[in-house]
Amino acid sequence: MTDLILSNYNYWVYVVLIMIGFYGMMAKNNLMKKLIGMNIFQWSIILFYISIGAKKGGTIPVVDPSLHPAIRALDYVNPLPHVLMLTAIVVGVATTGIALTLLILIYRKYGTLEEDEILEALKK
Amino acid sequence: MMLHFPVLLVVVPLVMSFFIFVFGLFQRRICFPLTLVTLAACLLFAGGSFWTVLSTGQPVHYHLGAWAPPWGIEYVVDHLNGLVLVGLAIVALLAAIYAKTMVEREIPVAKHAPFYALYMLQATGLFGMTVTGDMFNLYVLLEIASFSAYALIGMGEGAAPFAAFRYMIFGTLGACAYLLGVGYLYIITGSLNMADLQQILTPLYQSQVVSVGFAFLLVGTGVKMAYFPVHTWLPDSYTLAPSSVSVLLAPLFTKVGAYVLIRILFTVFDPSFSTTLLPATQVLGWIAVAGILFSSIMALAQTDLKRMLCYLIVTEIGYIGIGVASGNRLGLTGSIFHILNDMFMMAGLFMTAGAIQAHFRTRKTDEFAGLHRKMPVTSAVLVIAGLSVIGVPPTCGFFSKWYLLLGTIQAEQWVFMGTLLLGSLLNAILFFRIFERSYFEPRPDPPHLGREPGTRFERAAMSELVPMILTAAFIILLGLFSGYIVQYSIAYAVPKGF
Amino acid sequence: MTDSALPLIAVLAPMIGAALILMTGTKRPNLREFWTILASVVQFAAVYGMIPQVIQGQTLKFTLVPLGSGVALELRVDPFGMIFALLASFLWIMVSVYSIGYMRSLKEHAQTRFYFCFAMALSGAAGVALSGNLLTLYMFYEILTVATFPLVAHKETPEALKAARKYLVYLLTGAVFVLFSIAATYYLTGSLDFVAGGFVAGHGSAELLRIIFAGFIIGFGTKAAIMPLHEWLPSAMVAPTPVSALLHAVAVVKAGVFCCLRVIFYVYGPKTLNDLNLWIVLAVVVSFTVIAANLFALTQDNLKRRLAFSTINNLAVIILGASLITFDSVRGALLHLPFHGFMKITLFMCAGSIYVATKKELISEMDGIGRQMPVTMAAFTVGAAGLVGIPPVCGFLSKWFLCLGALQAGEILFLFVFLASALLDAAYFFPIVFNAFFKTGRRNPGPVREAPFLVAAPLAVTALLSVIFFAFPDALLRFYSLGDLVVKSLFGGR
Amino acid sequence: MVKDLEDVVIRTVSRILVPFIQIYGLYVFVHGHGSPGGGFQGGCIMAASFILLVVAFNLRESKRRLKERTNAIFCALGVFIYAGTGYLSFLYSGNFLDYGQLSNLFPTDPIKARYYGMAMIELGVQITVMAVMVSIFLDLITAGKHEETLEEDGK
Repeated sequence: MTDLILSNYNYWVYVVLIMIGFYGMMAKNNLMKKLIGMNIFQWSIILFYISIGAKKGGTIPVVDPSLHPAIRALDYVNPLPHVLMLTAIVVGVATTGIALTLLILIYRKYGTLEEDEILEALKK
Repeated sequence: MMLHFPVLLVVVPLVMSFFIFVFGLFQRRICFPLTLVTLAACLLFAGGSFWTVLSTGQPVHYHLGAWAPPWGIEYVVDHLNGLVLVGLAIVALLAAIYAKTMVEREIPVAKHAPFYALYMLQATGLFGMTVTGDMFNLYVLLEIASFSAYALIGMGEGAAPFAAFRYMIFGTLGACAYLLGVGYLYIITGSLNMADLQQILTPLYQSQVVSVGFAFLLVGTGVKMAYFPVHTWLPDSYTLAPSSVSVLLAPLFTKVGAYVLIRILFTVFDPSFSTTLLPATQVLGWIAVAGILFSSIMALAQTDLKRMLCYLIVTEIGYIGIGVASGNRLGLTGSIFHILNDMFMMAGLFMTAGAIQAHFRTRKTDEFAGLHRKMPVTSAVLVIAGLSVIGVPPTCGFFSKWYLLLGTIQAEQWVFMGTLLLGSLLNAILFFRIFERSYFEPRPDPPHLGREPGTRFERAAMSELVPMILTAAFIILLGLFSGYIVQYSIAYAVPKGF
Repeated sequence: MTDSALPLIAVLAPMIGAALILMTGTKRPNLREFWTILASVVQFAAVYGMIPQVIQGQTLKFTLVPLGSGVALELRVDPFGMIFALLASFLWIMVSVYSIGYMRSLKEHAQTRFYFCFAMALSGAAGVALSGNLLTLYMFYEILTVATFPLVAHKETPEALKAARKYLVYLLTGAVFVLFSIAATYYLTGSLDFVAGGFVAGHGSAELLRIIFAGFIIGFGTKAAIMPLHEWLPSAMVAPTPVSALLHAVAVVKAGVFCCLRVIFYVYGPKTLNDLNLWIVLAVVVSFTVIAANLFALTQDNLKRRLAFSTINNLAVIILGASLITFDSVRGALLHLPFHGFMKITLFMCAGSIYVATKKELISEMDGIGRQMPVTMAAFTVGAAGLVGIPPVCGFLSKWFLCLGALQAGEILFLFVFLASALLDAAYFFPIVFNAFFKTGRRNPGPVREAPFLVAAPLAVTALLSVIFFAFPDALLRFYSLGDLVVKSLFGGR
Repeated sequence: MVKDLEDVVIRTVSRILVPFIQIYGLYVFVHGHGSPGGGFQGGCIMAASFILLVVAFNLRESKRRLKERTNAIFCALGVFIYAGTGYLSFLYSGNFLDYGQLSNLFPTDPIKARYYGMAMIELGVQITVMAVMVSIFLDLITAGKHEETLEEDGK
């Protein structure tokens, strides 16, 4: 069991983080905290991707003949997940930007970011 | 040039969205024509690609940057998504024409340019999701479509920003689930290309990683397409969105989601995996049964026309799910055809809802008395689209239901079949209640029209009527020519496993 | 098989007429009514023009659009379809003339909608008659259902709306059953084209075929008002009289019966029906309707409601005749289909004419009316006598064949059903006639004149035709020859 | 909303820092090929220089240096460079973004052409990212009301 956790600790970190994020998104009453939860959720996935691309002792994936005469995949980290996550980060930033804009609009309209108070105001 | 149509479909609206934004700063009036021209071009691109597919019988592959598929991003147009693309392009164009006066009415002048820019971005996302053959690219375009949707919905009335925020929380959850699913598949296969994935995955079907990834993918697309238990974001956000927005989003976004679901179930994974090895389609079917019943009844309970239509979207998605669940050729034909039909049906319905709200100044179905006198064309379109949703021939809604029905019978899924039939009955009650109010309770001047003193009834503009009439015409034409569509396109779109 | 555009014209003429009616609108009522008449005449001419070829044994067809995999939206004219098409299109002319008189004298509202929906309904009826397969049939059947809904709701009173809702709930639910059966049939056989003698034999298990048959009969039977499913028909009497005439005699319930017969003869076929023992079940169910409907009719005081129950009775008689599947009973059913149309439309137009002239709807108020409205009541007498089965009205002829058929089948029980039904018919029709002519009203409401010419003329014509068809059943519309052709195609020449 | 910080040290230091930050942004962009970096990161760093201006001075000062319209044009310009480079390969019947085809246009071999093509793309990305970042920041601090806030400042 300990081996299982230690050998794949990157996955466990991502699972814990994603659960924290999920909890924030679902259980928090404050919309800003929900947004923070959402960000944690997104970033945990990004961490997950990055960790699957990493290799112990690997270097940047630019072929360097001085490292080893023949090209060995082991010497280089897998660049693809990192590249993908670059895009995912952009997406995350855009989503956060829009979320903040919406929050400003909501705050202006209701004077609060507490979900129950907004719902109360909507009922009237 | 025809060679480049698949990529132009995505890049042209993307570039144009920024140009519209910039030009809009200097000359506000240029935004609308630019939008129209771009969407017309997109229709040309979509039609051209689809025509190539139809005439050669082979899918069109497009490799971005000339990188060969497993490494580079690939855009594919085949019989399945070619059809969806053409439908998307037509509805998006009609919705844009319709939006002209609606935007002037609903959106503050200073926001016109950003509105059209977002509109283009939305189109980019939808076209991209449909045309791409790469799992991760699909995620990016899905998010482009999603966050332009959040922003567009946030422009709406009343609690729209709040609804948009809730939509965003749900939508992000869905997108992240999708991303995780892609990650799991990537871990085990090292590939992101759909066709390549299918090849690599086949020997790996016993792996738990594949199953988990598959489940994440389904949850993710389920949220985006408003599949029953995770549909909760839809009614609020689409109801409160501006009419000009809901007329684009409501018909298209969920349908593209449904298309993605079919892609994942039957292209990325082999049909044998989705239907038998892991009986995902069965599960989807039973959920769809619950969803159809639930949302039909919820729709019956609504007095707000637009909210009612929103629940109807969930019902229609349920029908598509049932076709998928039949797990045979006929059912899937019905599902694919229903994706196309539902675009037009929902476009017609949301157009009428918007026009009624704008001119009749109410969305409450109780107050529709005398509607047909004031707005004859709109109510006629409402009737045609409504009959199509109910499934009265010769409208297109009947023919997709016909295939769905045959599919359930072939699969001997009697509960699914009963749900299909019961669902259309519930829809019939829903719509005939509205028809009755609008046609048979005449009052010369409905009281709510006089509510605001000095307001005069303003007739619907030509730019609203023409798209409505065209949509209604499409609803009937799609029905009459369903044979050709099924024979020349959908027959090839159904995967080989059936 | 000969390709011909005539069936298409028969279906499209009313649709184009409806469009023209809608465009003309309320501003020019004369032009609007001209379109109605023109459309009905064109439709009738198109149908009539097909008679010679059909009598010669040709089958005319017109493919609207192919739907792939063996199904197409297709019109195909066979003798059986011709009977219904002739009936519907001919009576439409009568009803058009009549409704112009009726609607104008009562200054009804929303006349444009009325004529529009009427024309659409007739298009649906012609489509049902001429369709070549089940899917096309279903399409026109639905068009007919939907187009009739506004007609039933025409008065826009809460009562009328309620009746319309009831109508719709019943018929759409029925349609759902039909849709299931059609889909199942297609799945089993891979074909939907009508074949004289049926095409389902040998496909699927007996159980499944029985279930599918039940679906068909429940679905189409709702429209044909077979008894537990008849509730909508008497309620729908709130509609204006021309609509009732359309419902009862011309299009709607007749379409239901027509579809039932189509299924019995052209989907299942006599032999399959016999093998599966379905005929006896059907016969017993409709026999119940035959008797019960007449008993209900006895208790009604509203003239139109009484006529409605009489319709339910007669429709069941037609289906009973068909379900006995003998040479003569089928011939009787095929003759009763149009003959009942002529007689019942006479009766309904009489009821409407009384309403136009006196605003009376209850039978108990109609004492002595025969002397004030001689033409109307004479026609009424002819129609009533015909439905009872008294010569020299054509109703005798069809009932004669039906009774013969029951004997031929060796089922004395059903012979008694026919006879008892005739007796009960007499029991509720003759008091009306008797009171109208020989009893003086308690309160004389003053001078009542005969209804306007446009109202009285059509009913006189149909009454006259009812008598002519007794002497010359093959006259004018060739019902007898057509029926003969159908029977021969089903049972082989005798 | 944004108060002026009349602090000489901060103003002077940030005035000195801005060009360095921008040059660093360009450095990150140029070295994107072989080390961590590229257009996106470079763009973010470039944007940071403008954001620093806003923080250290005020909105009006930064507006004077980068007008909103200019910013919007930059935004579209970046996308145009990106897509335009992609379209260039159409001229030689290559696929979208197939920079290898650029060797027909410029006197280089396909591998070098690819290198320059990527640089072009990254340049487009950088410009757009910078413009968008600045505009997101401005929108957020002013809650979407640039003009109104400026008027307040002017009073």
